[in-house]
Amino acid sequence: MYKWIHQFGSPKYFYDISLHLSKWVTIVCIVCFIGGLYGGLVLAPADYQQGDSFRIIYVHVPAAWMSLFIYVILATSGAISLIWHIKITDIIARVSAPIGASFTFLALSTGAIWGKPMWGTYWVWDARLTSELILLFLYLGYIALQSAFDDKRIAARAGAILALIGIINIPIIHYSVEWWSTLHQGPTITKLDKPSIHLTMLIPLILMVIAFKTFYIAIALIKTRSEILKYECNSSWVKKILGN
Amino acid sequence: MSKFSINNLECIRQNNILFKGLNLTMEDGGLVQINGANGSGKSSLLQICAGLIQITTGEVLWNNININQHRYEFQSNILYIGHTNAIKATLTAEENMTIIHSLTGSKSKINYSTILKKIGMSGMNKIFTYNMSAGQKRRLGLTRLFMTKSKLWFLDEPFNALDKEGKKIIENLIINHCAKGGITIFTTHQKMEIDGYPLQSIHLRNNNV
Amino acid sequence: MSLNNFFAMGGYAAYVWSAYGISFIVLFLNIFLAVRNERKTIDELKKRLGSNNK
Amino acid sequence: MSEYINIFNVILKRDLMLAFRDKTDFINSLIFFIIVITLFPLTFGTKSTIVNEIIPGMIWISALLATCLSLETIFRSDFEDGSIEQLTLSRYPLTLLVSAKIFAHWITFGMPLIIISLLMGILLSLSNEIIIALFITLILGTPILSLLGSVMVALTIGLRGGMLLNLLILPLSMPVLIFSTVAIQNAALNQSIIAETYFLAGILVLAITLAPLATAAALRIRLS
Repeated sequence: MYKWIHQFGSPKYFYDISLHLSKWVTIVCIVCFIGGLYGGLVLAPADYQQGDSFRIIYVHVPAAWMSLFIYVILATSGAISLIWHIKITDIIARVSAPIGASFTFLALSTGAIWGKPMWGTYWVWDARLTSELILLFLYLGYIALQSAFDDKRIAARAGAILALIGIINIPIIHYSVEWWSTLHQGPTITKLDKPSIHLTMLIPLILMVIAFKTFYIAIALIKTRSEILKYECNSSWVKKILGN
Repeated sequence: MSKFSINNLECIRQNNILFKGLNLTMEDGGLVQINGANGSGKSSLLQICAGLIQITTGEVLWNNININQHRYEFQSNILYIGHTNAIKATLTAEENMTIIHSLTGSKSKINYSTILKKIGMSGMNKIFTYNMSAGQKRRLGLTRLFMTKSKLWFLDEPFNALDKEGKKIIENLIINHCAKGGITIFTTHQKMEIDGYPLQSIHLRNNNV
Repeated sequence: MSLNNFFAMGGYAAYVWSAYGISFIVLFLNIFLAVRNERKTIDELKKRLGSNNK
Repeated sequence: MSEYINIFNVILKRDLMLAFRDKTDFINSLIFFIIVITLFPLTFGTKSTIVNEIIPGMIWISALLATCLSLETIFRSDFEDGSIEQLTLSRYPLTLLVSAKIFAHWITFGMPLIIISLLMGILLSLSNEIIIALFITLILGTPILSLLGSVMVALTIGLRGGMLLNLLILPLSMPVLIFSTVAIQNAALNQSIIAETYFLAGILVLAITLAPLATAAALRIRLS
């Protein structure tokens, strides 16, 4: 297994794979995106209670899911780069942090917009929105720490430690916010949760989640490739690529 | 019979290569001087040897085992003195020395006055460090050499801020240590007059050895 | 499903479309930054490469 | 084994001596704590009932801010005079030395905070249950802040941004703040605060086991 990771870790090998991979990933992303949007906005019937405003779910839930998913990727790639000293995972972590932060911001803003028709106010101290807000602070802390170092390698390792501490704290934060919010408002029936929706509403949601995931992979691959070029600028294969 | 060796060491600072493919093997009684212009990576090389800086290419071996495998066994055999002399300003000379002594982990009682006399600062036990001159602070930092029992010494510019007489004391100390079978690697940019002792020297120009 | 009915979104048009608007902006921003960064890196390295072997 | 306990005491004694000799940091953080507490009544006015309700929350937020300010002192002086290198390269595990330093920081900054906040509680005429709840949550909470904070200090020591440390610590200390203030509010309503205390104790045990390891790793990365 170690041989596979090390081989996968070599920048040149990763560069070639990523070129091949990103073609497919972008195709899947576009297809799912169009399918999900069409299904969500047009086909799915209006919700009996909230009418059409529930369609925001097709953007809010995938974004919220992606924000947590990318933080997990930060932590795991950090752990891998700490244990096996692989350069690729450093780059992947550093590159996916801004994407994760943008998804968290997206989840927050769509959640707030969805709150308006539901509760009449934009920002509501709902448990999920609050833990999403704290997750945004964790992201901003991670990005700020990464940019505070000038040596890229040390920045990646420091970020790895922060991400690992963060990942341990996320369940604690989530549970404490749940505890706190149920205490103050009582169990609000939040429509943010995935309501037990039947098929026609669920399929577009799954399509959108896949679309967001492939979108993240495609963007991360592009950024990783440019970072690899920057890293390996004095090695021969990069000169060959840049030559033509 | 212990052995300290480095294989094809490479150090990159802000992606310009300080040194590449550096090999070194030292047995008991070895003495190595690293000299080179400022910023040519002397201190980085020393810190890599001591295990302070983690490296990705090349390896540092103690008794043919990579130091990351047996870090604490390696660290109980080394003494590292950097540019800063790692003494606390608000403590007296003696308090600083008690802490240094307890960090070495040796049980034996140590008479601080004799050590201070040997280093040329006799009678300054109760003086606070912030009242001392730079040379005296450097000497207080170098009292570690008297209290340690580790075999491998890494000294970063041991002679700066030392007057003629201080330099003499430290040179004799290094020679005795190596004569008794110890290994010493030190950096200096002045020419060192250790006469009568075989001296390996590594000269670091900007990007090759 | 007539067109203007689609845009009206059962009276919640403002919220739904602003939410989707923000998400398109965020997604497009990600794409734009990634592509611009890649083009900038390649040009910069080409320039450095050109100056090296000249 | 006794060798390790001995070195733990030596480092602990050294740090307490250092803190005792140079008392400015110690006193500044306490004065800051009291000033922040007095800010709240100034803003809300003393007659309104709001102040009495939020006094415990106020004390806790001021304790959190005062700890954040004082965390820097754990490694700053060692980093400047280079003794952090001696600690890293000593024959003893860095985790042990670091936990001694964190414990010393908690004694010099955590305990006085608890004592003074109890005095402030009595001064501001809080009921006994609230003071007990305040005491329990602070006894469990401030070590967590010291432990979590020491990891962040080890990551950011010597970096340019001063605010970076607080940006990292505050999100991670939110659960502690939430459980403490909820416990105090329960105490105000004469309900039991056992649940929150268990939770805080759980987080404390997690922090005690993991934080020194993380701090040692962070220091090695920071020095390399």
